[in-house]
Amino acid sequence: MQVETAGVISLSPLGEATGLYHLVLTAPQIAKESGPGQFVMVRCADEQSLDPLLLRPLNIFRYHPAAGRIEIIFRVVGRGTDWLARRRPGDSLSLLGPLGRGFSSLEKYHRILLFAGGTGMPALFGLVEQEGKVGSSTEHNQEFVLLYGARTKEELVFLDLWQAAGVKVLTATDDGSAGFHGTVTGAAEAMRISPGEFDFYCACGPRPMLQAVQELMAKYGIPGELCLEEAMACGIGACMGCVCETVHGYRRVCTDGPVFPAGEVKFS
Amino acid sequence: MQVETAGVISLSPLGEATGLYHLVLTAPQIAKESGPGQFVMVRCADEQSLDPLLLRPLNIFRYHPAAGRIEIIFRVVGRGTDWLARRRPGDSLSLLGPLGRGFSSLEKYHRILLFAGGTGMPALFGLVEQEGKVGSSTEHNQEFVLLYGARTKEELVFLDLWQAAGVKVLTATDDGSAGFHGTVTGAAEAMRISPGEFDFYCACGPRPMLQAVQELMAKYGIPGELCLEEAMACGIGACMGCVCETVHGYRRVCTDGPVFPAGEVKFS
Amino acid sequence: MTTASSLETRVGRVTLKNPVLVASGTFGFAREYERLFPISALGGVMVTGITLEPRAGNPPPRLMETPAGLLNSIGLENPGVHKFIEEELPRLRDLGTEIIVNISGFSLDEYGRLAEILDKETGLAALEVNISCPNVKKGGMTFGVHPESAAAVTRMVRQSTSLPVWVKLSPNVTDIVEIAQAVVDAGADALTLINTLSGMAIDPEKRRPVLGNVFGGLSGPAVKPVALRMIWQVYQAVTVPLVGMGGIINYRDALEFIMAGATAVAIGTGLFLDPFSPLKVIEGLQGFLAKNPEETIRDLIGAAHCSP
Amino acid sequence: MTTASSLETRVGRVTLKNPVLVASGTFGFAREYERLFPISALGGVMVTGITLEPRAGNPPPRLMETPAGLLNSIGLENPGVHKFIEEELPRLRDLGTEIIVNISGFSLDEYGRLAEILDKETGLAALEVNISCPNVKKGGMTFGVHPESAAAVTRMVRQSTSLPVWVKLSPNVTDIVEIAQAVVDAGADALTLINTLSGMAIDPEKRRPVLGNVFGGLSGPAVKPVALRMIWQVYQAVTVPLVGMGGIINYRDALEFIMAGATAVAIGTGLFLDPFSPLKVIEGLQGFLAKNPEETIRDLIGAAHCSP
Ligand SMILES: Cc1cc2nc3c(=O)[nH]c(=O)nc-3n(C[C@H](O)[C@H](O)[C@H](O)COP(=O)(O)OP(=O)(O)OC[C@H]3O[C@@H](n4cnc5c(N)ncnc54)[C@H](O)[C@@H]3O)c2cc1C
Ligand SMILES: Cc1cc2nc3c(=O)[nH]c(=O)nc-3n(C[C@H](O)[C@H](O)[C@H](O)COP(=O)(O)OP(=O)(O)OC[C@H]3O[C@@H](n4cnc5c(N)ncnc54)[C@H](O)[C@@H]3O)c2cc1C
Ligand SMILES: Cc1cc2nc3c(=O)[nH]c(=O)nc-3n(C[C@H](O)[C@H](O)[C@H](O)COP(=O)(O)O)c2cc1C
Ligand SMILES: Cc1cc2nc3c(=O)[nH]c(=O)nc-3n(C[C@H](O)[C@H](O)[C@H](O)COP(=O)(O)O)c2cc1C
Ligand code: FES
Ligand code: FES
Repeated sequence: MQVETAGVISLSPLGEATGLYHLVLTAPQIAKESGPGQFVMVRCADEQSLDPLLLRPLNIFRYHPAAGRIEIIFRVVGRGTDWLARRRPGDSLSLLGPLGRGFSSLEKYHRILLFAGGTGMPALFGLVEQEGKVGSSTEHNQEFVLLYGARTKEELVFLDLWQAAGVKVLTATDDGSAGFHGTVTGAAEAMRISPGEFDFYCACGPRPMLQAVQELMAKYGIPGELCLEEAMACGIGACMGCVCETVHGYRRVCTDGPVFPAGEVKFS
Repeated sequence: MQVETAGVISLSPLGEATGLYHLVLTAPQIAKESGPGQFVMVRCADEQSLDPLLLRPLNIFRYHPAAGRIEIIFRVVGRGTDWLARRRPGDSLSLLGPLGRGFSSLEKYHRILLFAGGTGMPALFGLVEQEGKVGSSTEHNQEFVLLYGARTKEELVFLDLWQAAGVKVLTATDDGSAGFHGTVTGAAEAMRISPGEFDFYCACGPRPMLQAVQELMAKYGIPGELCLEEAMACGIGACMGCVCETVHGYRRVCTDGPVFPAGEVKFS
Repeated sequence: MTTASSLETRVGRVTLKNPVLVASGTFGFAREYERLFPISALGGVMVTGITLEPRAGNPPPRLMETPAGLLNSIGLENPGVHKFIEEELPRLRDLGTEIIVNISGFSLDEYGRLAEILDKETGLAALEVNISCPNVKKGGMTFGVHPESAAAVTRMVRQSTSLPVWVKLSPNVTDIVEIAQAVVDAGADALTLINTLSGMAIDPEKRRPVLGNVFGGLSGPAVKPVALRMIWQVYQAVTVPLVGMGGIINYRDALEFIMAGATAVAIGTGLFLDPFSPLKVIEGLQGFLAKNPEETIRDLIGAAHCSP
Repeated sequence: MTTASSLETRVGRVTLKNPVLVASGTFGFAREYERLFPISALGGVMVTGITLEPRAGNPPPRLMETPAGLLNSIGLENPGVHKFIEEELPRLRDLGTEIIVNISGFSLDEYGRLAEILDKETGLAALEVNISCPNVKKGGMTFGVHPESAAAVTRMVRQSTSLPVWVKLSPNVTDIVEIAQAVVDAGADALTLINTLSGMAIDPEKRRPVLGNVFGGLSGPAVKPVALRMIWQVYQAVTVPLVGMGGIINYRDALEFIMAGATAVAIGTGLFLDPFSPLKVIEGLQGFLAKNPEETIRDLIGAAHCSP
């Protein structure tokens, strides 16, 4: 974990009116230390401006330790991400990271189901890419199936990258414009998963999706991990601001998470 | 007076380390209504950012009613002007203006002394350019002498423009790097003005300079006008925030001024 | 369907065409903003604080921008009630919106006389009683910070006029609810809140306070969380309508105040960052209501208090 | 010449190598920031609020960013004083900076017992008494908003420890000077101020308060003008040293507090926008002092009170 001044290499909108952007940064230190499911905090304001005040947490989509780069996918939802979307190549950004307890090693699992909802997708890609880490999916003889949900077809981004990584991709959209017409859990039910077909799952997306995924997978008896979001201030575990309720009491999403074993997080 | 969305045509730094910038904007409505000594209020923050909060008052350096353009010279002193200095051609700015009671008509005067200090200079140029207004200096057979002071040579900008407008320019610098080594009032004293040599003066610059100019000109018995600065909120006379003390009591710099007859403003 | 009447709201006896007012002291006597937009578009105008005698106000500098906020120490510069009636009121009456006159006194008597004098005038919707003024007879503590003196001012104004009496609360108090209750018991028809938070700034180069008056009142987005909390608390304690203000910039801010319990809202500092902000807030509220055709603005008042 | 000792300052009996502390609740037990910079660079660490029993804290969401500010409703989540002594204190003692322990009680008794327990420990510079806690025996009003209860807490702690007692004032009061005087008369060695301003936020889509606890404490640059005003007023009324906080981000903010009367300052929310901000403030102060070789930070304390 460190504060690093990152350089913007590229920033590209994804699709027409999705509000999604793809950001590529030089950040050698952070790239070196990153693992799947970790995130960075990014200052999203002019140096002298105090509004917005806080850093914004964003998942690390890809990290390239050798090239000293990281990639981020973000959606413009407010003033911080709006500011970020107006950066240009050559600009610098202040980053704190990598942060959080990411996904556990998947070494011992073979058939893994991934659930991605919207901007939860980037948190999962490190699991199949794992650049610079011990093993890659093929080496371990692992099979991944990604269930990727979004509001509409245009918001399903980087499908090619997932496919190139050897992942079977199933999509779901709220409006039916691509894949299953409905939620990712709807799509999972439609798959009629047979006992033993999957031995683990990882999920990242909005809370209602995570709750539904957790319930469904519990029914099938498949263990897994969930990656959460919560408003953050320090991002490093000091302020106790980002807690979620778990079976062990309140836990900090920024340091005890953002990834929690399925069954621990109490929804509602 | 109106709110107008202006387009940035160009923004250029003036000199190396002066912190001064020259901004050219399309703002047809404001250009049409402007007069010498008037100013605009500029929002200097991202649309969604609330810091800095208030609009920044900046003098209109030149206005071109036919071309629908205005020009501004500003110095980066804080977060608002810092933001402004990072605009690029094609960006838009939100402007309120033209504002204030500018300089009176100089029609009846013939030999006019102008005192400019630092970023007070732009307020005066309209007096000799007066584009689109009834008369120009030559038509009226007027003579202008500009005493232009700054910290150092580099900060004396657009001297050529003044000279091209037929104005005799004398400079003064704090560090002696150009012209008189000292203040504009020092330079004026060094000129040994003879009785009747000038029949009016106009001054714009920092308060201590205006005070010194007013005192000196009073000694010579020359009438004139001073253009003031004060922190502003509304810029249009509603909030009573920008007052200065005058012989008539408190007066609003934004609407009763920024130009006041010499002798009215109480300094100290 | 969202009609104009979806935005109509009632502050006691006063019907407003929409819930968006402009806050006292920030809009002058509407002379200036009139040049930018039709004042009749507003729910109402709260005119600059009027005193019995003309006042020169505080020495400059009177303004200091702070992070997302504004400190002011205007000191109630105004022409006095008589000149106000002569020179401003006739014009204000014809603006096509509700006119609320903000009054400030430095003794109980002054409040009473102001109310009496204004009672004789037509075209006023209500008096807004600024109780954040220093009580010259009681060593300068402001009336608004103690329930007894706040109630005394309210009673005095109540007795001196048949106009609706809106009392404007100071946020610089330990217990806003206690003050609100005292003032309502004393006869206030509505409460307006919040006035500015007491604050200051120092110039580290000059090593002196920035404001000529040392202290100033903090307004703008910076104070919004405090204002909302007070509206919320007061809404739970009294039944009179509340006019909410403090940092409202856009329609979402206005919604927060309304859902916390405000019947109407006022914009002050927001005007300085965009003179059209009141009109944009009105539009924004209309847009929000348009999403749910059954609903009017009145249905949203205090909506955040009930569980979903 | 500016030497390290130009920055040395004394809060009563406690000598700080520089006037820059980190504020309670924002720095945990220094475990996390330790990974980013050497804690020994700081003037001191005010550790997270400790209670007698472990506390789970308030339900989430606990944070909401506001314009130039932050609302939090952590609710004093902490492991309790015994676990604190066992698991955190040994490490804290060795950090090479002054350790100030922030204590919170829900009854007078609890404050007394906390002070007694901590009195037996070595390596503590002072106790910081958070009097902004609800008094469970008195229907939940916080101790810090009335002079009597604030004084009672101070006396209780004073009697229970020989450590320096710093009392942390709540800004949610009508008259901060009255509280400050009561607390000093009751034996406080220093005052720290301000704690957070009570505030809230509403989510207009959900039509519900954002924070799980409805109300939260506002901190950050938004509150700086209020904090400065209170330091200024208290400095004029009492002679004990003041530790100033509330919205300090850079060295110029720190200078404002020092010139208003603070002997030292603390940074809380500023850490969240730049974890290195305390170090940058220290550097900035050093740079400011370097301009005038005769001057030390001690010469600047209260400097804005005297005319130039
Ligand atoms: C660990 C973590 C990883 C994340 N990774 C990504 C990512 O890879 N890509 C991405 O696009 N987003 C990600 N987010 C969400 C992202 O942090 C928020 O969208 C961002 O902070 C919003 O900032 P803003 O200033 O644009 O919006 P604001 O102006 O702060 O808020 C605008 C709207 O967004 C909502 N919002 C604010 N904060 C959050 C939040 N933390 N989560 C969800 N909604 C929020 C607000 O309620 C409001 O409705 C992540 C969040 C966390 C906690
Ligand atoms: C009528 C008028 C016309 C002006 N015309 C010009 C112009 O043509 N060119 C130009 O460069 N500047 C001009 N100014 C000054 C300009 O408005 C300020 O420099 C600007 O507002 C500073 O904004 P900021 O956010 O960059 O600085 P801030 O962050 O607000 O402040 C930085 C520093 O500047 C000082 N400052 C803030 N406001 C003012 C002010 N109004 N006057 C002087 N110092 C201030 C502060 O005290 C602080 O020390 C004019 C001011 C007025 C009132
Ligand atoms: C420049 C200025 C002048 C003000 N003058 C008055 C006044 O005369 N009387 C009054 O009751 N409130 C006055 N106020 C307070 C505002 O009416 C309002 O209560 C406060 O500013 C909070 O709202 P805002 O954040 O939208 O500005 C003034 C505020 C400002 C900024
Ligand atoms: C997340 C958070 C937690 C806090 N916890 C405590 C606490 O436990 N005890 C306490 O006395 N103050 C607590 N405070 C208040 C701060 O110590 C400080 O007084 C306040 O935030 C103002 O300073 P700032 O604006 O620099 O943050 C907390 C503040 C924040 C933001
Ligand atoms: S954000 Fe501070 S503990 Fe998680
Ligand atoms: S800035 Fe409002 S009256 Fe001049």
